[in-house]
Amino acid sequence: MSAITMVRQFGEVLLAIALAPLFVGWIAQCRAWLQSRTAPPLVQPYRMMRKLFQKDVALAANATPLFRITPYVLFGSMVLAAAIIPSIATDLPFARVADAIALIGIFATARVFQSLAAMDTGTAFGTMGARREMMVGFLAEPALLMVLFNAFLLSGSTALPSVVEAYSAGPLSINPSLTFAGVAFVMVLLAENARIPIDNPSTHLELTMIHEAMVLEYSARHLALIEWASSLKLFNYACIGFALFLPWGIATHGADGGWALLLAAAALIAKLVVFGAALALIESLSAKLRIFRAPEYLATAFLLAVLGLLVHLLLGS
Amino acid sequence: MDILIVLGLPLLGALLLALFGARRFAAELNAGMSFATLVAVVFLVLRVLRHGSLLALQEQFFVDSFNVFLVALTAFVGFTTALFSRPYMRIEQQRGRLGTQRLRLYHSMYQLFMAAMFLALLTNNMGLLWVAMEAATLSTVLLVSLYRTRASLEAAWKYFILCGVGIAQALFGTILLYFAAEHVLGRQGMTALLWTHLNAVKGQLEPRVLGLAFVFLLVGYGTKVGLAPLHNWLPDAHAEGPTPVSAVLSGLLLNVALYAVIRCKVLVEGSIGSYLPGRMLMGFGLLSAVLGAFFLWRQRDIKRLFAYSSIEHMGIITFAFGIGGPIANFAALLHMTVHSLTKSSIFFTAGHASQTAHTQQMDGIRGLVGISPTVGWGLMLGSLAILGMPPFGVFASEFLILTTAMREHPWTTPFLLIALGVAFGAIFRKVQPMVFGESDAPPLSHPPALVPVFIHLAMVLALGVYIPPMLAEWYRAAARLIG
Amino acid sequence: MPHSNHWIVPSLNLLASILLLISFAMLSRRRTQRLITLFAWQGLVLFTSTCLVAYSSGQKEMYYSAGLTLMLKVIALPWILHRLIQRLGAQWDSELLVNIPTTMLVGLVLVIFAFGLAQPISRMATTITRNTIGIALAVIFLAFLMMITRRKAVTQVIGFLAMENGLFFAATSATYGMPMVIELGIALDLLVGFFILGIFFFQIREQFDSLDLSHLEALKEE
Amino acid sequence: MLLLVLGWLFLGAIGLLRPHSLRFVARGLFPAGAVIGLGVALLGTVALLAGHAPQAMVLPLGLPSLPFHVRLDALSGFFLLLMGLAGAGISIFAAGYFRSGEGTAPGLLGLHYHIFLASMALVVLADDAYFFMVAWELMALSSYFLVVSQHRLPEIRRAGFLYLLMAHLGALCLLLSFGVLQGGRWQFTFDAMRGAPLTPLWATVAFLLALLGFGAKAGLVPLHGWLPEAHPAAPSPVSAMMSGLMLKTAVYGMLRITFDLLHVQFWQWGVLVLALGLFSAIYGAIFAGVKTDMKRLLAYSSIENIGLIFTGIGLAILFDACHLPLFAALALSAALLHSLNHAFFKSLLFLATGNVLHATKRRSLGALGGLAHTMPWVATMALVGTLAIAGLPPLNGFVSEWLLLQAFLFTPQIPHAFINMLVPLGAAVLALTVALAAYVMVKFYGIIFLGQPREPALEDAHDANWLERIGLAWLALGCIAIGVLPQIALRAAGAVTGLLLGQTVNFSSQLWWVAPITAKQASYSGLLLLAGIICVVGITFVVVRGLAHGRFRRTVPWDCGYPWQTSRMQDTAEGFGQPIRHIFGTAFDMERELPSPSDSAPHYRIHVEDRLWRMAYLPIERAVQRLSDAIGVLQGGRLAIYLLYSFLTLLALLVGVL
Repeated sequence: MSAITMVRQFGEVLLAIALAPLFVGWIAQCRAWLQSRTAPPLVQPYRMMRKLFQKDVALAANATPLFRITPYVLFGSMVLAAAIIPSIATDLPFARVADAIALIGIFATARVFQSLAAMDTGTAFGTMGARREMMVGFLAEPALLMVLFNAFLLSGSTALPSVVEAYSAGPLSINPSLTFAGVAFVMVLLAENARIPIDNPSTHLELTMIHEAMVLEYSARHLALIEWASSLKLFNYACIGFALFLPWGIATHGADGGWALLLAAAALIAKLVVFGAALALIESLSAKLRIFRAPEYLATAFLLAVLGLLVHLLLGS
Repeated sequence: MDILIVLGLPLLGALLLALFGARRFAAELNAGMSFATLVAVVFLVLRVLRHGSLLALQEQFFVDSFNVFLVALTAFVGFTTALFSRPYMRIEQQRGRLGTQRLRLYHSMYQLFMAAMFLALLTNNMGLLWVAMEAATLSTVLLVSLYRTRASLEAAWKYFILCGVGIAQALFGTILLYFAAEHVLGRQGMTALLWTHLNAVKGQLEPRVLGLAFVFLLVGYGTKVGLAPLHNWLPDAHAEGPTPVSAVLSGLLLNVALYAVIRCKVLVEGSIGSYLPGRMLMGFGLLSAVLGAFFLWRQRDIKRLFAYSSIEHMGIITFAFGIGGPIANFAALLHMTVHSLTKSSIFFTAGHASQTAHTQQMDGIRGLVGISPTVGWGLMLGSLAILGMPPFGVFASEFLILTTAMREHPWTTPFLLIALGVAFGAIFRKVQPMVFGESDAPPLSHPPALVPVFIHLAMVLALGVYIPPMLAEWYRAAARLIG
Repeated sequence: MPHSNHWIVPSLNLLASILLLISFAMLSRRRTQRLITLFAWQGLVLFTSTCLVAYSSGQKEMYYSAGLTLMLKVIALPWILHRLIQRLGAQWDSELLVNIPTTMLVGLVLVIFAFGLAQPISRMATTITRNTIGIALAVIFLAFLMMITRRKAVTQVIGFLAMENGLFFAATSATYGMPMVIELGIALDLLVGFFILGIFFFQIREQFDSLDLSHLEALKEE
Repeated sequence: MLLLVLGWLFLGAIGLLRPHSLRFVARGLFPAGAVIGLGVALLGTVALLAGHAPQAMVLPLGLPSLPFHVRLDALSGFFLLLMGLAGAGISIFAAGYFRSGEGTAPGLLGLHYHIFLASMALVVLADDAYFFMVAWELMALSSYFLVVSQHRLPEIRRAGFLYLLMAHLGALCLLLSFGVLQGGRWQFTFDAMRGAPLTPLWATVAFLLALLGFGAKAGLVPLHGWLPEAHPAAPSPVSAMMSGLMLKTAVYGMLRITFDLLHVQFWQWGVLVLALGLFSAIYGAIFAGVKTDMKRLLAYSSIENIGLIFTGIGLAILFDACHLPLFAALALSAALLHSLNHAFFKSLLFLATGNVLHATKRRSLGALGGLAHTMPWVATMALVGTLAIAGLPPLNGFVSEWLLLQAFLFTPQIPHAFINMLVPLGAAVLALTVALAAYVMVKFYGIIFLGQPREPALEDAHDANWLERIGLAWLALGCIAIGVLPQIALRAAGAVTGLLLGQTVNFSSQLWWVAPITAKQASYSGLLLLAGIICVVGITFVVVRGLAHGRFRRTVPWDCGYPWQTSRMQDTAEGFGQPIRHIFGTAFDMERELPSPSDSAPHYRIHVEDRLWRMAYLPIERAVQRLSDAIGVLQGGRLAIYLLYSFLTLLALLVGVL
């Protein structure tokens, strides 16, 4: 791999790390506008993290090393995922380390670590959050896999770079099965990233929360890392979505000089802006579901994905 | 000559024991005579090995590959059983279940029984065969009723009547056989009933008559084999008689009766040339196997349990003979051998087990490995062997029988599967708690004679992984003979 | 055939039918004493028929077996049975399992069946007494039936002995008798068996103080 | 080649010399057994490298016409490798594990243990039906004796009985299957069976019988009844061997018969196996989710993993029957790899539970908790096992499941309508199962090792001793190694697929890459992934410490404003399983006592049972009971009736010949 690709790689990773909190902030801002509240500034997440980094950690007395390692593992795996997902360019040395299915695996690793850490202190809420998180996980994964199945049927690959290149090679067209899959993917994304209607990122009412219940025991830099990681997760999911469904603009192999990259970055930001706004809209329009409505919700997502599959097999588009 | 010795020794033993049976050394004498018989049989076998099958005393007696190993088996199990009965009967005597006079009766009848079986096996004359079978019945009737309890008397009575009536049918069958034979062989006295002669001319014998004859012979001797639904005497007799007697009944008498049936089958099949006799045997075999298995499921008395298991196994053997053909016959002969070895050893251990627990009710027998490990493991291994667990020999024969059945008569395999499965569940769920678990019963007063048990099991084990070529040759020859 | 035996065959057939008649009579009798008498009569008939066959076929050794029959079945056994019954006081075989008319009907069916079975055999029989074998078979069946329907030990034994008679008749009439050794063996077994029975009677009696078989139904699958 | 196997038997035998000396048997013989295990693994590797040159020999034992045939080819080699490697770890552990005074004497235990090992190896080596069956049943027998080694407990005896019964029934089915396979030529060597002419009908019969037999041994639902009973009952090293190794012999047999002896003929077979596999997988996963006995939970998870393996086999059959050998090879490699992985992580976890059991005498999750503090070693090793079995990168469990999914991606190419639409849904079931497995393992690990000890007695639990640590570490190392460099195992599997399908998948030329078909289509590299995570975590750590600080203070966990919390107030295993009970409620037989608001001492009790017990197993037992009662009437005790039987039989037969 040449130096330029390495530069590209690191550039992309750093871009992701930098943009992720901003993306979350943007969504919050849009939500505030839609709910006609005075919005927090875009950089609010950064401020919060700076504050958190300065505080002292208050560590539960019976916390094991696992508890302290977990934030780093979460952050690390999310950064790794960011390195793998072709968000601005496909020709990344690291992109081949894991295909889309393996990416799910990486996210699962993060989830398991987080749940274990949540159970570590042995408080009731930690465990409750953990089991809800795991439940959402095992409900979401089949749907997600079916989405990827669609992508594979269209592009003959589950490696995101290949998918992107396959699309950008072909003519621009709206594919019926892809639309089904796209809707399913958005639903899964909402569930996986602890957004409404499955979870409410801004609530602290214990009985309804999932993500917050798990991080209840965390404080200071640990908490900061976890929040950063979760914003990265959202960012990554968005980028996966772009790679699968809106790959236009991503600098493909060969055509990835400086301008192309700049163009790609611009395209990415544009997509993020639009997508964030859409996300905020969805969240504001829909109400949070009771936890045991989650199966139905994700079953719907699964159904849509399967429909996409069948449509493809029938129409053979 | 040595045939006469083989027959004479047990008779002599019966006589001696009838005289001195009450003495203290009676048990040893019994074992000694059995051993002498065994030695004589060994010589006989060696001679057969050297010169092949032989006829003796104006062809009245003969030894071929079919009966030679049965003779050897009978002598061997007879000897080991005598060994086992020594301490066993001592304990019974101590517990006051038997007086010295009864012991005398027991010992002499035991020898007489052996003599009768040898006669049945060695004779070439279908008439003498019948006489010997009847004699065996009579001697064992007295053995079964040895305890003179209500139960034992009832068992013996049923045994006597059922087998007596059965044997009467067999006699009628024999008469019909003779009737058919004399038209071919003429009426030169004895020869018309000699099996060898009949076998030579079986093609010309009148099929209709032989068909009838076979029915009577089958019902007659089949009663003694314990084929369902003629089996009803068997569990009672086994459960109520003294354990050594149960051992020889299961291990030897059933074999001898089956031997008689097969001899007849050979003639009849040769005569009527149809598969009818084979089909009859298969039917009886399947029925016995399945019924036996389901009976097993409901047993509470340990000896009754294994009596029914004998019925089941006799059923399997009969079934195999019914299939016919070199492999099935081979398997059946092998199964005869391993079954009698295993079953007798099981009865040995079961006897000691019930003595230890002072009851034959299996709910009362617990934790044998705790009390005397040898008895416990003997029972466990024996049961596993009889249930067809490799590497014991029973598995070898069942392997051949099942594979043959699967190929030749697929419709029978479900029944066999049910029979074997139910039998396994039934026996094992009873044996396991007897062997394992807790118990506080004291060990026996006399050290149990378990050498026979482990000798038998070792032999069964050996037959599972290695069949000596000589034995295999006999089996093959016999299988060819039976056809 | 050494003798011209124009009168033997009919008389043998006569004896055979008498034998059958006696069996039916046994089936119908209730009193044990009568049964024994009938049994003795059966033995006598058997003896005569055997002598006839021996005479007609000119076989010396059949006289021996005839004599054996006389000794055992006409004199010894009935006598011993009588004594036994006196001693054990089991004169009455009170109630049967099946009532007598039914038994008779079943018996009739059995006889027909037996004849049907015997037909082929009789056809190929070269002996002068060809068609008697069917009767022998019938006698055996009837004895069997009797053993099934009676519930006293003694009567069952008598039924057993009657069956033996049938067998013997079959042996003599169908085949001029089995070889001598066999005859002797059979007779010996019969005798021994009978003595064993005698012993049993006493033991059963002292254990159950009755010869009623209904006491001997303890061993079963409960 | 046999010397090694015999070596095991020999060890067992000399164990009898001093049956009651624990030091001699455990500390002496078991390590020796481990060494032999390594030897066997080496043997397997050699066979795998040798490729298509199997070495065979005939022993002077067996039936006269059928001596024992032994043959070592790639397939046997692979499973020998599996047994050797995992077995070595287990043996080392066992050396430190067995205590005196636990049921059977150490000598006998050692004997059964080594016979068990040897018989498993012989099953794999056997080359004729008779020898195979002998080894097969010997395996069942010896493991039965191991299961009931603590035979004083009635429920353990019950488990043992059920186990041996089902094993025997399965064996009978296999026997019949061989009876078909020999094709009427009375040749029972596998060589003869390969060439035996079979009509499609007979072939299918043989296949179905084999599926029954091996399914019963592998614990495929609904033949799984014995498994959750027997595995928990056995001492932990034995549970590890049964789960990790013995179940694999069933996989081996399935492959041997389906692909080698009975060349795949119908795609329907594949669909059947696939359906059974998926059903078992999901079934095992949800039951593991609700079980609260740690060993039982692992047992159900074994059912799940076996389900995954059979799913792979089913796919392979399907592809092979549709003449897509490359994909078949892919699926088969996935199945084989998963067998290997399962051998490692399941053994590891069972051994860990063994340590927990010894340290706490508790098997119910409700009584455990917080053991990470008192037994750090076991906790760490168990964590590796947990992550591996949960199918998380970069550990080994992930690779096989990933490959399986990759294989599923090609199912739309199957040229059968419906099948090519239905089978892809299998991938979703698979994903669900894997995610459920993660759920289950979080519950398992979290409840046992994390949180606060639920009982005061747990405070002084002791960690594993050094032999046990070696055993655990060995297996954990295996999990990591295979996860990071799956190519090693995959090339071994390649030899097998080459033997069975005449087709090997070329997973990239570099050792640290795995690319199912082409790197363009999908690729994965555990090594780089691990390296990446380590780098990023390291960098982050340094940066955070550098820019911010490392200060922290210990406090009590937040009590939600309710200061009187006890460790009993933690979420329980039942609570953790509640979502699964809620979602998959139809699968269970549940009886539940809910406390009413007025209860002075509120009590919550829930009992979850396997619905198949009531639907499949108990009816059979009742039927047998009823039949035997009906038949018992025949033996009414009345002599006249008996006479009637024989009379009627006589008449019937006479009519028959008439």
